Amino acid sequence: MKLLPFEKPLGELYEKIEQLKTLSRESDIDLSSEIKKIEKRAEAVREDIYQNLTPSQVLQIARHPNRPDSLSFFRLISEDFIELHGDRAFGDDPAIVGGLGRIDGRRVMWIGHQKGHDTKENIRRNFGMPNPEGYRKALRLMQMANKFGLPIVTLIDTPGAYPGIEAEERGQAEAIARNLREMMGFGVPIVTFVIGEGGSGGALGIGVANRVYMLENAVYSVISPEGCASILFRDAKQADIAAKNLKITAKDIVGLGVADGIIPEPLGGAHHDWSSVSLAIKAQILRDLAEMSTQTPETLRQSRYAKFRAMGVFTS
Amino acid sequence: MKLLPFEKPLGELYEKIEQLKTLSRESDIDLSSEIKKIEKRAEAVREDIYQNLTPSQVLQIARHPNRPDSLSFFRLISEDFIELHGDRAFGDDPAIVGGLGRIDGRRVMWIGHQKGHDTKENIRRNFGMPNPEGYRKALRLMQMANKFGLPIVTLIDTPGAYPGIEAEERGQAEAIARNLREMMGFGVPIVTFVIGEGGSGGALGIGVANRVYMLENAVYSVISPEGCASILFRDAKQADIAAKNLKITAKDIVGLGVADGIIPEPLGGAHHDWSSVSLAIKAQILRDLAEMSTQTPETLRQSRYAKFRAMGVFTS
Amino acid sequence: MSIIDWFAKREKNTVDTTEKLNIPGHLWIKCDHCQEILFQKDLKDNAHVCPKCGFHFRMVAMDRLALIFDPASFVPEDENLGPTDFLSFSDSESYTDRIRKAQAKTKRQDAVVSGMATLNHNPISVAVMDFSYMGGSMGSVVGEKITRTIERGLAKRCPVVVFTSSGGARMQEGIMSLMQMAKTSGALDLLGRAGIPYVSVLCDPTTGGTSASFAILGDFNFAEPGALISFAGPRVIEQTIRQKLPDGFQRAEFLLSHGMVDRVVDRRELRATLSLVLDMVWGCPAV
Amino acid sequence: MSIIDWFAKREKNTVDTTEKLNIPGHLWIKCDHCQEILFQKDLKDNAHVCPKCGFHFRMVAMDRLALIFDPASFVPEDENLGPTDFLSFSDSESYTDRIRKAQAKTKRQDAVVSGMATLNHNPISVAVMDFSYMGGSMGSVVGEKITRTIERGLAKRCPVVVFTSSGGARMQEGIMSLMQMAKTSGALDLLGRAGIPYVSVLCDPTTGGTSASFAILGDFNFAEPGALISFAGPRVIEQTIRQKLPDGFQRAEFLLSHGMVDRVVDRRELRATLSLVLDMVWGCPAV
Ligand SMILES: [Zn+2]
Ligand SMILES: [Zn+2]
Repeated sequence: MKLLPFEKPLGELYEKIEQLKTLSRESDIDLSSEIKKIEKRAEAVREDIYQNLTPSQVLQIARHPNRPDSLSFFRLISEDFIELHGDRAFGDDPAIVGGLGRIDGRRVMWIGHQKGHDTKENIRRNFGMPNPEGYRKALRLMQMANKFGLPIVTLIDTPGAYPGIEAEERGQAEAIARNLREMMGFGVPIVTFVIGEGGSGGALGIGVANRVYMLENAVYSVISPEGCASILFRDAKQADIAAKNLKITAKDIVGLGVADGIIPEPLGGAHHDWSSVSLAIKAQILRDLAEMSTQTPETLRQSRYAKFRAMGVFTS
Repeated sequence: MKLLPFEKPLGELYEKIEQLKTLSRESDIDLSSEIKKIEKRAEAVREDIYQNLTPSQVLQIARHPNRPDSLSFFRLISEDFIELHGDRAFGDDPAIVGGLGRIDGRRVMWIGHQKGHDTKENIRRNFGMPNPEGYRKALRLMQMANKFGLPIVTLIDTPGAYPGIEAEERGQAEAIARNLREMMGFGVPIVTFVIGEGGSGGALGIGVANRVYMLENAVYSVISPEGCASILFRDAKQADIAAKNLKITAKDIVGLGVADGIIPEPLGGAHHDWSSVSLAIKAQILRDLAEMSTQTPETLRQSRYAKFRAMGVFTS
Repeated sequence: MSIIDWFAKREKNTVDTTEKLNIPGHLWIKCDHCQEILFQKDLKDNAHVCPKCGFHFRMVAMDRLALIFDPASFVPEDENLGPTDFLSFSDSESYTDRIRKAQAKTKRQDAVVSGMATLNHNPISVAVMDFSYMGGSMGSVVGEKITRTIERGLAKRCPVVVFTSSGGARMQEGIMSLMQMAKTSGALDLLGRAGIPYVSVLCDPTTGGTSASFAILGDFNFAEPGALISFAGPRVIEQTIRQKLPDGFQRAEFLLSHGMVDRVVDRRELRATLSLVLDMVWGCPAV
Repeated sequence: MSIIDWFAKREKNTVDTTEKLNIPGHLWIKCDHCQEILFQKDLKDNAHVCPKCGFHFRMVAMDRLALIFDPASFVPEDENLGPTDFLSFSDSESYTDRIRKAQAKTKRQDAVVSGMATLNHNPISVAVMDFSYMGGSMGSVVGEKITRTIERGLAKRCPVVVFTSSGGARMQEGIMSLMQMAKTSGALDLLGRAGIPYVSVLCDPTTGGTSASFAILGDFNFAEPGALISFAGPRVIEQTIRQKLPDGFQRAEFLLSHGMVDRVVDRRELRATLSLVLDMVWGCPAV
């Protein structure tokens, strides 16, 4: 498992423990009290690190290559997941995935950004940065869900929509904007989880939901801290400060009323235990779907609009 | 004006008349009785040719380079025509055009295939053979008409949808099929005129209407006679026979119940007098729109379905 | 238009190979794809999929129904609808003669079998096209039977499943064959408004007027591996652009990567896939 | 994200040139495009379009309203809505200071003017973005005023017309600026359901979060000649793909040929074009 830069002190302690254990085994000397001491210290360091994460450290966790991806969540959370492909007009974007699944018997349409866990898969998935046909595939599948009365669950995990020549030619702006408008109009429940990186309009393009949740170490931001720093601070190295000022962490996003709650992760991040996080997400989905299952399409539409309508801070 | 092969005898007579006239003027000899005689003969030949056209001769007229095109008809028939562009996803196909216009005060959405009158324009318009984005532009504009309650008038004039690699990649079949389905569902009146060549699915893709008319020398066919001949007869030169067997002329199409009526053309074809043909089309549109203006969206939908539902000849 | 290609193809081997399946006593067959010599019974037991390379052989309608739906659940409808040569069309042969021969060969009125079947005891309105009848071309009878299949789904409020295999419109019925595209697609507008699911299974080949109407309009489009699916056929395109087409062009996998089909489904998985998605969107549990 | 570009641009000349228009006593101005020196009054009388080359200068909101709508018909609404630094955001400068400066410069609370106007005596709910206020960036106030503009159209059942000019989301309001995309686009869902027309006039530049929400969702999208319209800005794309972009990329004419806008409309024709299409779809005769 890749250690993040700020985890280095912890890594060193773990390494030491391993060394002592090996030594103890090979030389048959009892080092257990020594080991226990370091383990205790490691535990303290661990708590100290993870309970006082800076926003830019959270961002690193959100981007961790071993963090669970959308397709894995679909399969961990739902039975009988079947992926569906294509926008029926141009292509099948590997950076957005979707399909049908059953969560404790409740049928849902899954939609999510898809990153890879290694370079090869990341190249295939364009690092989770969709092209317009990705948003259009998502729209097609959501329209299908709406037609058949199935709730929609979306997982957000993207650095942003892909900024490329062809993406512009094929209407990246149009594809995202259309999704924002159409998602507002669906008569079925929509629940969104930001599972990793929630980057800009490319994230929101599948995020207009009745309920929005942040995973504990996920981030949601109007612009990447690096991008913000290079524009406003004229210095990309100020990304740490930008990450702080932009208020991108789960707590901030919930505090601002943009998300409804936080899905806890194991200490150190979701990549340490995919299944416990899956269970937590699943429980939240089931609670929300149970609650919304009695609501009419019109109520679902209206309450979704009311939710986003209320967002904004201004004086008058 | 380009003379068609079968018009050659007539052309020769006209040339002779011109020669005599020139001679008479230059040499100051009175040849008027001679000229009158040939003129009379020309008139007889003309009637003979045009009142006994073979299907493949009609086809030549339907494809005449000076035949009025969709954009010209839009402007001749309606006031304040304004062209609207783009499918909002990929491109703006010059082979299908559309926009808003007012016909004697009635607002309509125009849609039509667009050919050119010379090589340059024909290349730009791809000889009236649309790509998928053309059908999707047409759909977008028809959806707009449906949203705002405007009748749709479509003009068919295409050898067929373009058979190209990229057209296949972008879903030529899907684009046409979707139009067939969506056009059936619109709650506004739809009137279609086959103004020239009605070639295959590429023609029908904007032709699912409450009323369908053939211009007198227009053709409507499941396959080009040349294509049919090369498949069934294994000999493209048998196109004349195929044209006859396929029953592609206005009279045939009306006889089969696929079109509702014939818009008369001046002797020799619509290219001899664009404005009289425009007036005839305009009158037909106004009659139909007046009739359908009192019908509910549901009635319009149902009667359109009933019309196509009834098409087919079989034993049981 | 694209019908050109299956006519061309018919000259070669694909159809012949499939047709051999129907010749009694013909026990061995060669796989088009891997050249393996197969025992016909093994092939049949494997859903007409080459056990060695996975090549999907064409399948006759009744075999397909037996493979996908509950045993003996299929009840045919509209069997009596038959074609007629209402244009007195004739080329190297009259349409009347062509009909007679196709009927004699297939023991069927026209190129589609339709009716009601059940899938896990849930009713399904189903149609299966038959390529061996005049290249599965769509004339009045095909259009009418497909339309009735859709309308039966509407009337009984049950899902509609269509297996396509067609070279396109039936030229011998002229403009009337073209109009079947509007009729069938229009019926799907009604079905869609009623919120009833429609699954299109695109089998080899699905081209021309069939591909550009009901075949591509599924809520779910599933394609069989390697199936040729196109509007314009390869030969027409090659003639137009005057260059050779890339390998795999217009095959099921190409359609998948270009966003036109939901999945390419191995025939041996098809029953399970259909059961699953119909249960998901319509509630047809596999009890 | 694409806001990067107008920030970069701001360093150069485009904005400066436009801003000079507001400096009293500054009677002459150089055309960015053809380098002609123009008398300011001539430029103003020509709808801020260079009489020599047709270059469209940026225009301040009130001039635009005067140009398009019936004389003195505009009645502002929501003028009192003002931004607040609720994140205590600060970079090289605090957001509070940036707001103060922008307000002092533009004499306006935020980057949009909105209200009711008439066009040929027909009521229109209208909003005009102002690029000179922090690059027309969309924060809470812009989002709220655009949303109220749409809701006013809904309440009064009259067409909605929005003139966009914006570098994208306002970073200083963090996630809240992003959410304005959903809020404004969502309001358009209601307007669309009610069958009320919405016209978006895309002016230079319309990028980022604005382009990917209400700007591109018009029943009619009209763009001013030469306007930069993009999701990702040119600089971001160049950094990503590491190559220079072609001439005219992401300009209005490029958007037209890629199907995103209905027409590129010369500003001097805009009133006539708006009158025509609104009359066509809504019945607002130009009496
Ligand atoms: Zn094989
Ligand atoms: Zn100039």
